[in-house]
Amino acid sequence: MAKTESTFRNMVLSLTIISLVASACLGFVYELTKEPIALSVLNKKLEAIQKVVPEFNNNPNNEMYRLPTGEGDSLEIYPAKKDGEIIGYAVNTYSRNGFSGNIGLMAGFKSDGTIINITVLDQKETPGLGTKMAEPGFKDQFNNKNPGEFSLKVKKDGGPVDAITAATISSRAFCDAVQRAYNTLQKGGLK
Amino acid sequence: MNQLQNFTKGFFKENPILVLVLGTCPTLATTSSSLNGMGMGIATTFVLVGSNVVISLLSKMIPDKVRIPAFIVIIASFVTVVDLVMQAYVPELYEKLGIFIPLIVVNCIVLGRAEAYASKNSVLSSFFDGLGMGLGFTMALGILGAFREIVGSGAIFGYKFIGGDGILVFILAPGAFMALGYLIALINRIKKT
Amino acid sequence: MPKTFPIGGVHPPENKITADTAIELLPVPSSVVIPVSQHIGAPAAIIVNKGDYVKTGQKIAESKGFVSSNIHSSVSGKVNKIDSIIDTSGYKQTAVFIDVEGDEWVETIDRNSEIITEVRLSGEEIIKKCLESGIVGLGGATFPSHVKLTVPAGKKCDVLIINGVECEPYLTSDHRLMLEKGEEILTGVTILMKALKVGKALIGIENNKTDAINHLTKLATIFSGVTVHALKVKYPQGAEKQLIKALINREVPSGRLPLDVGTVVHNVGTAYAVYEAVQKNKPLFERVVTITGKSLSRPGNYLVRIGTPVSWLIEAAGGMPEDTGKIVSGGPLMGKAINNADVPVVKGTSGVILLPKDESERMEISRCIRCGKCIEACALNLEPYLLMTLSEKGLFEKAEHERITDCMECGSCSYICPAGRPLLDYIRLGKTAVMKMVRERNMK
Amino acid sequence: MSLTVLITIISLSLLALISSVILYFIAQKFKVFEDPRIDEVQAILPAANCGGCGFAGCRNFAEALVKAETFEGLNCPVGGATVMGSVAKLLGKEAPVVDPMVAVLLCNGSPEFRPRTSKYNGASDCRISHNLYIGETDCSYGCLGLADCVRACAFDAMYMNSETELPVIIDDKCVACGACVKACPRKIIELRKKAKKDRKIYVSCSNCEKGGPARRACKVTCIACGKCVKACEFDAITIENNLAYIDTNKCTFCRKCVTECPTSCIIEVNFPPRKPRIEVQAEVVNDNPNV
Amino acid sequence: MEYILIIISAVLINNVVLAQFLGICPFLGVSNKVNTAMGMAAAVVFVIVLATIVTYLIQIYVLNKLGIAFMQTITFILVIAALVQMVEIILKKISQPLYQALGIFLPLITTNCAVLGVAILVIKKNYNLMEAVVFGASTAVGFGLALIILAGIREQLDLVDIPKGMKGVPVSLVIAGILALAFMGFTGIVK
Amino acid sequence: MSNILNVSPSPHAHGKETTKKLMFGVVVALLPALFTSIFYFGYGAIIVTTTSVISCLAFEYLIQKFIFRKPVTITDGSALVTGMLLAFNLPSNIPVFIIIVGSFVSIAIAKMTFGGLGNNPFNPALVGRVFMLISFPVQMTSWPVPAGFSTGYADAVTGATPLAIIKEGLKNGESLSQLVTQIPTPSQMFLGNMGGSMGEVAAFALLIGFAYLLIKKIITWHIPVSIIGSIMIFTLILWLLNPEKNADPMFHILAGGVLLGAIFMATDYVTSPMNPKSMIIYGCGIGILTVIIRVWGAYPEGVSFAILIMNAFVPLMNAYIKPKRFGEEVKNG
Ligand SMILES: Cc1cc2nc3c(=O)[nH]c(=O)nc-3n(C[C@H](O)[C@H](O)[C@H](O)COP(=O)(O)O)c2cc1C
Ligand SMILES: Cc1cc2nc3c(=O)[nH]c(=O)nc-3n(C[C@H](O)[C@H](O)[C@H](O)COP(=O)(O)O)c2cc1C
Ligand SMILES: Cc1cc2nc3c(=O)[nH]c(=O)nc-3n(C[C@H](O)[C@H](O)[C@H](O)COP(=O)(O)O)c2cc1C
Ligand SMILES: Cc1cc2nc3c(=O)[nH]c(=O)nc-3n(C[C@H](O)[C@H](O)[C@H](O)CO)c2cc1C
Ligand code: SF4
Ligand code: SF4
Ligand code: SF4
Ligand code: SF4
Ligand code: FES
Repeated sequence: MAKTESTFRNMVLSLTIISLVASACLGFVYELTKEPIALSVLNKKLEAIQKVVPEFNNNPNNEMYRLPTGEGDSLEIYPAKKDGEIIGYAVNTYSRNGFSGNIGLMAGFKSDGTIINITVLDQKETPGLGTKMAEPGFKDQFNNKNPGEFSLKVKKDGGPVDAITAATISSRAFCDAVQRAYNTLQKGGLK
Repeated sequence: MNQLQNFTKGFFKENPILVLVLGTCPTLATTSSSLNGMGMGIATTFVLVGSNVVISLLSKMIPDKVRIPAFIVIIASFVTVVDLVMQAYVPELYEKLGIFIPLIVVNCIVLGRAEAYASKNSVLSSFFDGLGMGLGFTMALGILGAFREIVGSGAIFGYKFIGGDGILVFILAPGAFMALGYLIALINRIKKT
Repeated sequence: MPKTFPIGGVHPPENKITADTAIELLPVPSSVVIPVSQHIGAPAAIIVNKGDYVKTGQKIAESKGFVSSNIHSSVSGKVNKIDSIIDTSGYKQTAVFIDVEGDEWVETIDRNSEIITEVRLSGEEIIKKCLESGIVGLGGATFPSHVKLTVPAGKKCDVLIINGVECEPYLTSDHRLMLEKGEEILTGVTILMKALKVGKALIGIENNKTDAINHLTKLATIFSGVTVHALKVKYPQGAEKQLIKALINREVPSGRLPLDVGTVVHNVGTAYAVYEAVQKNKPLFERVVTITGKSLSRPGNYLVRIGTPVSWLIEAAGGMPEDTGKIVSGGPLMGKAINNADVPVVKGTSGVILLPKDESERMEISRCIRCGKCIEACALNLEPYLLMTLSEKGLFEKAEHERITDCMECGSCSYICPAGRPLLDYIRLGKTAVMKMVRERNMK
Repeated sequence: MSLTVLITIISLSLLALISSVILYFIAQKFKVFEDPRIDEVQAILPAANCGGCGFAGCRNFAEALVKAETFEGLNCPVGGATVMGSVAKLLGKEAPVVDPMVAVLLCNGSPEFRPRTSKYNGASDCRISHNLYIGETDCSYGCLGLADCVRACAFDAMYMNSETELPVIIDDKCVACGACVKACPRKIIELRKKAKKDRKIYVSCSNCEKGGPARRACKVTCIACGKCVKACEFDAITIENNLAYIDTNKCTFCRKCVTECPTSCIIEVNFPPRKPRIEVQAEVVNDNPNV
Repeated sequence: MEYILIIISAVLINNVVLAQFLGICPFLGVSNKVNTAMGMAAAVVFVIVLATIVTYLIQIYVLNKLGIAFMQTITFILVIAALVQMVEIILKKISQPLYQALGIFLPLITTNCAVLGVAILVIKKNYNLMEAVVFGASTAVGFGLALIILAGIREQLDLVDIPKGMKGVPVSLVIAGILALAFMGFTGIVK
Repeated sequence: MSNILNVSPSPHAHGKETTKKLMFGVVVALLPALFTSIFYFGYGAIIVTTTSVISCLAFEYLIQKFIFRKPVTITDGSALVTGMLLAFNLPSNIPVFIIIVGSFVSIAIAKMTFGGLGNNPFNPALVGRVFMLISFPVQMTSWPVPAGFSTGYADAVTGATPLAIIKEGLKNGESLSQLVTQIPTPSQMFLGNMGGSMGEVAAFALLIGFAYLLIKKIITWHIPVSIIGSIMIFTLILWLLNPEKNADPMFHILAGGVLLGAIFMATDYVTSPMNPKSMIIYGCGIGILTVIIRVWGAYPEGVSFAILIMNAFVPLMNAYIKPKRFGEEVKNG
C-alpha cells in the first residue's frame, strides 16, 4: 500500500476517522468501567468507616449529614446502623495545626461519645515523624476513651496522651482533630 | 535485527531511562517503592505496546503532515483506557500514581517510539520494540524503586525487614533525584569499561 | 593618611637591600652587544657596518617610523659583527657587537658635571632632542618618550606626573637616582613640562623612600609648579593608571591613554635622561641598574653602559652565588626571567635580581578554591580566576567581554593566589589571543 | 449506544477536525523545518566531535554534507573512506578518495641530543612557554615537551615519553584529525600520507637555523648539508629555510637518504632490518689507498 | 492573600520540578546555558498560562457540561498541541524577535509534562479561573527558577573538571536533589 | 650542570599564602567553639567531632584513591574543616552510624560528585546536615541539655532549643511574654548555656573565631555582617509590629545557628560569591530566608536551608554581578 498523500482532504479525513474510532472505543470502555469506578470510590469511603465503627448493615454514605462545628464550617457525619439501630458515628474531621498541612481523620464514636477507632485519611507530615500518627502505636491509645473524661492533651501539656517522639506538634494536631469531631457530635446532639 | 534483539535492546543498550534519559518525571515520581514503580512501568508498557502496534498498522494510512496529531490521538486513547481501567480495578495504585497516569501521554518514550520506530516498521517488530522498551522502562523503575525502598524505608515490596526507619530522604524528592543520578552515572561507568 | 589608589593591590616584602648603596660607575666591559630593538615599536635600522669604528654616543641605528627610537653606541671601538642574539625577552633579535677600544666620546657631549638648570630649547626642539637622543621610558615599558611628549591635536595635557614610586620589591635605581641626582631630575621635569606646555608637575614617591621625598621636596621649592607627594606603599602603585588615580584622582578609561584625562606620566629615570639629552647633549647609552639578591656579596646600584653583559654586572657585584636559581631582569613581579647571564643590559633594564633556588621554584598548582583573593588583589577589579579559566578553555570571546585586555600584567593575582595558580601566565596567553582576534575582526 | 458514547464521538471528532485544519496550515511550515537526511548522515558519522573535518562538530559537518553539491574538500578523517563511502551512498554522491594520513612529530631533540640550558617552571603549557622564550634548549624550533598536543588529542593517540621528553604518536589510534597540529605552538607536527605497511621516512627536525648554531643546539638537527638531496634519485627531497623536506608523493622508500644524513635526523619507521651494508661500506673505506 | 499563598506554594514549596516531578526532561535538557534557560522559562510561562486558560474553559464548558470528563487527557493534549503550534505561527507573524527568542523552544514544550500536568492539576484542585491562571503562571515561574538555577550551576561546572561519568545528566540530577533538599526548608510556610 | 637557571613567566614571587594554611586557619578559629562545646557537652562532643572528622577524611581518601585514582589531597585540610563543621551542626548525642552517613553525604555526594575541593556548588557540611535532618529527624532534633562531663553520650537528658520552644509555644497559641520564662536569658545564650547543636551554642567562642578569621584576613566582613545585619533589621521590624508574637532581634541572633552559619559556613569560599557586591546580596538573602523559615516555616531553624538556597544562586551572581572595573565608567574629580 502506498503512503497516503498529504492533501488537505486526506489529512482531515484520516484524522477524523482515527478520532472517530478512538472515541468510539473510549466511550465504550468508559461505559464498561463506569460502574466499577463509582463502586471503588464508594468502597474507599466505606472502608474507612468500616474501620472506625462496628459492623453495620445500612449504607452510611447515603445517610450522611453535616453538623456545624461552631467555627463556621461543618463536618460530615456518617451514622452506622445495625438493623436500623444506631451503633456509632463516623466523623470526617480535620485539624489545621499539623506540622505541614492539614490533617484529615475519620473518627468513630459510640453513641455515648466513646472513641471506637480512628483512621488517618490524609496528612502531609514529615515521613518518619508526624506520619507515625497513622500507626497503631499512637492512634490506638485513643480507642475506648471518652473525651468527656479523657482529656485530649499530650503529656507535655498536662494531658494523658503519649506524643510521638519529636513530633509533639503532629500529636497535638491529631488530638485537636479528634476533639473537633467530639465537640461537633456533642453539640449536634448524639442521636 | 532479529526480534530478540529488538526486544532486548530496551533493557540495556537503549534503556529509555538509564541510557536515553526519557520519561524522567514518572520515573522520579512513582519510584518511592518498587511496586509503585513497576505498576507505573506496566501501565506505560501497555500504552507503548498498544500504540506501537496500532501506529505501525496505520502508519501507511496517515498522511505525513498529520502524523503527530494522529499519533497523539492514538496514544491518548490508550492512556485513557489505562486510566479508566486502573481507576476501576486497582484504585489504590491509581491513587498513588495519581496524575502520572494521564501524563503517560506526554512521556517522550511513547511518542518517541511511535515516531522513530513504529511508523517505519512492521507490526511484529513494533510489538517487540514496544514490549522491550516498556519492560526496560519497568525494570529501571523497579530497580530504582527497590533501591529507594530498601534504603529509604528498610523494606522491599512493602515487606519491612529492619526495625525503625531507613534513610528517609530516599523516599522523598531529593533522594529520588540523587538515586537516579547515581544510577545513571553507574551505568555510564559500566558502559565505558 | 598618605594617598594611594583605591582598589586592590598587594604588599610584598620590600627587600630593598640596596637602598643605601650609592650609585657606582661600572667599568666598561671588553665588548658589548647592542640590540636594535630596545623599545616598544619598530626596531631601529642599523647604520654601521662590520669593521666600522664607532665612538661612545655615536648613533648606530636609526629610528624607523614615529613609534621607534634611535640607538647609540655605548662604547668606542670596532663593530665586530652584526648578528642575532637572544636578548632579555628570551627571543632572537638583531644586535651590533662592538669590541671596546678605549672610551672616546662623541665630541658634542658635554662631559662637564656642572648642573645647568636653565632650559634654553623650545618645546619642539626638546621633543626633537629626545627623538635624536633615543630617549625611551625608563620605567619599564620603554615607550619612545618623544611620542608621549607630542600631544596630538584635539587633546590637552594639563599636568605632568613623575613616577618615582618604584613599587617593585628589590629595585632601588630610581630611589638612588632621586637622592643623588635630584636637581638634574627636577630640571628634567621642567624640560618635560615645557615640552608638554603644562604648568604643573606632581612627583609621586612611595612612603618607604622618605629620604628621597624629603630631598626632592626641599629642592622642588626652587622649581616652580613642581610638587612632591608621598604615597602609601602598595603594589602596583607605579603603574601609570593607578598612579594617576592616586595622585589626581582621575580614572583613565579602559583602553585609553593617560592623555585622555589630561596627563602624561614619566619615570624619574626618564626625566634624568631627558635632562642629560637636552642640557648635556648626551644620548641615552647608559642607565642605572640595581643588581641585587639575598645571596649576592656586593649588591649595589651601578651606572651601566647599554650592551654590557649581565654576567659582567654580576661579576662586579661579587660573582654569581652558588644557590642562584633564577635571574630576573626587572622586578620580581613584572620582570623577565633570563635563561642565560650573557644577555646584554638594555635601556629597559632597571635591575637584575638573583633569586636563590628555593625562591625560584613555583609552588605546586592546586585547584582554585574560589577564595576571591585574586579579585581582591587586582587593582583593576578584574576577575583573574575567571580570565585564567576562560583562556585555558579557549573561550576568548567571553574573556574579551570580561575585559581581559585591560589587564596590565602586574602579577598581583598570581602573587596572592593560595592555590598557586598560574593566573597571569594564562591571562597573558588569553590577552594575546584576544588581541589577535580583535585585530582580525578590525581588518574585516 | 449510549448518549455519552455519542457525545464522546461527536466532540472528539469535531476537535480532531479542527486541529487537523489548524495543523494542515502548520504542516506547510514543517516542510522547511529540517532535512531529515541530516540526522541520517549524522548517525553514520563517528560522533567524535573532534573538528578534524574543519567543522564545529559532527552535526555541522552532516549539514554541510547534505547541502554540498560535491564532496570536494569534505572529509571525515576519523571515519575515513568507509564512512565517507556510506555517506556518499546515502546522499547519492561520489566520495573523493582521500589518502589516509597520520601525524608525525618533526623533532627528535631528546635531552640526550639537545642539552637543556634552562629549566622552565611556569604553567605547564606549550603555548605559554613558547610565548615566553625560546625554550629550555638553544633550539627555538623544537618541541617544548609540555604536552599541549597530547591534551588536544581526543583519541588517546598520543602520550609523552618521559625519557625523550617528546610526544609519541600511536599510529594505530591516530585518525589524522589534526587537532594536535593546531595545538602545537611550534608547528612541528605534520600530517603525512600513510604509506604501505605504515612505513615512514621523514626529516625529524624543524630547525631553520644555519648548520652551525643548529648543531650547537642539538645533535640531531638538520644542518641543511644537502647530502640527502643528492642521494635521492627521485627528487623527493628539497631544502628550504635550511631544512630538508621529503615529499611523500615522490618518496619511494628506498632509504638512501637515511644513511646519508650525517646527523641522523632522517627517521625510518616500520622497515625490516637492513642488510649489513654499512659494514661493507666500511671495508671499502678502509681499502681506500688514500687513507 | 489567597493568591500570594498560591504563588509561594507553587514557586517555592511545591516547586513543579523539585517537589512535583513535572517537566524534568526539559529541566535536564535545556539547562546547559543560562541564556537558553531564560528563553525556555519565558516560553513555558507563556504557554502554560495560555494552555491553562484554554483547557480550563474547555473542561468547565465542554467536558463537564457534556458529562465526558474522562476525555480530559485526550482533549487537553490535542488542544495543547494545536495551541502550541498556533502560538508559533502567530508569534512568527507578529514579532520576529520574540519568535527568535521563544520559537525554538515551543516544539519542546508540547511534550513537557508540566504543561499538561498543570492543566490537570488546576482541575483537580477546583480552582476558579483567576486562581487557575495564578497557579499556572507561578508554577511556570517555579519551573523557570529551577531551570535557571541549574543552568547557572552547570555553566560554572563547565569551567571545572568534574568526574567523567558524572558529566551531564547525572550531575544535574544530583544538583536537583540537593536543590530539592534545600527547598524543603520552605515546608510549612503555606499549608 | 649547576648553572641551569629556572625560567618562568612573571611574577617571580609568591605571597606564601596557601590553601592549606587557610584551611588550618579556619580550624584554629573553630577551636574556641570546640572547647566550649566539650565543656558543655562532655564526651558526646568529643565522640561526635572525632567520628565526623575521621570519617570525612576517610571518605575523601577512599574516593580519591580508589574511584578517581588521582593523587590524594586530604592534607589540604578542607575535609578536616568539613568534618569539624559537620560535627558542630549535630546534637552531641547523635548515634555514630548517623554521623558516618552524614559524612558520606557531605564528602561523596556534595563534594566528590563534582570533583572535589573547589568545584562543589553547595556547602558540603550543610548538605550533609540537611540530609541527616530530613532522614533522621528524631535523632537530629533531640538536643542534650548542656551538662558538661556529667552527661553521658547515649543517655543524655534532652531538651528543646530556644528556637523550638518559641516556635512550638507560638504554634500552641502562647504569647512571647509567657514563653520568656522557658528560654535562656541573653547572657546564658551568649555563653552557650542552652540546648542546640554542639558548635552553635556559644556565641562568644564563635565571635573569637570571627575575630581571628578577620585578623588573619582569611575571610572578609561582607558576608557575616550582611547576614547578621539583615536578620537584625528584619526581626526588628517584625518585633516592633508585634512583640507578643515575634522574638526580639537579639534572641534571633544568639539562638540557633546564625553565628556559626554566618561566620563559618556562609563564608566557605567555594560556595559563596567572589566579589563584595555579590557577597552582600548573598548575605542579605541568607538573612531574609532564615527569618522567613524561622517565623513562617515549619522548621524552627532556617540557617542551613537559607545558606544552601543562596548557594544555588552563587553561580548566577558570579556570572552576572560583576565588580565595577577600573576605568569602566569614569567619574573624574
Ligand atoms: C526535619 C524536622 C521535621 C519535623 N517534623 C515534625 C513533624 O512532622 N511533626 C511534629 O510534630 N514535629 C516535627 N518536627 C519537630 C518540631 O519542630 C518540634 O521540634 C517538635 O514537635 C517538638 O519536640 P518534641 O516533640 O520532642 O517535644 C520536625 C522537626 C524537624 C527538624
Ligand atoms: C600602543 C601604544 C600607544 C601609545 N600611544 C601613546 C600616545 O599616543 N601618547 C602618549 O602620551 N603615550 C602613549 N603611549 C604610552 C603609554 O601611555 C604608556 O606611557 C606606556 O605604554 C608605558 O606605560 P607603562 O609602563 O605603564 O605600560 C602608548 C603606549 C602604547 C603601548
Ligand atoms: C604593574 C606596573 C608597575 C609599574 N611600576 C612602576 C614603578 O614602580 N616605577 C615606574 O617608574 N614605573 C612603573 N611602571 C611603569 C609606568 O606604568 C609607566 O609606564 C611609566 O611610569 C611611564 O614613564 P616612562 O615612560 O618614563 O617609563 C609600572 C607599570 C606597571 C604596569
Ligand atoms: C572560611 C572557610 C569556611 C569554610 N566553611 C565550610 C563549610 O561551611 N562547610 C564545609 O563543608 N567546608 C567548609 N570549608 C572547607 C572547604 O572550603 C569546603 O569543604 C569546600 O566546599 C570543599 O570544596 C570552609 C573553608 C574556609 C576557608
Ligand atoms: S595581572 Fe592583570 S588580572 Fe592579575 S592582578 Fe594584575 S591587572 Fe589584575
Ligand atoms: S586567588 Fe587563586 S584560589 Fe583564590 S579565587 Fe583566585 S585563582 Fe582561585
Ligand atoms: S595524534 Fe593528532 S592527528 Fe592523530 S588523532 Fe591525535 S590529535 Fe588527531
Ligand atoms: S609537539 Fe608541540 S604541542 Fe606537543 S609537546 Fe611539543 S611543543 Fe608542545
Ligand atoms: S517525562 Fe516529564 S518532561 Fe519528560
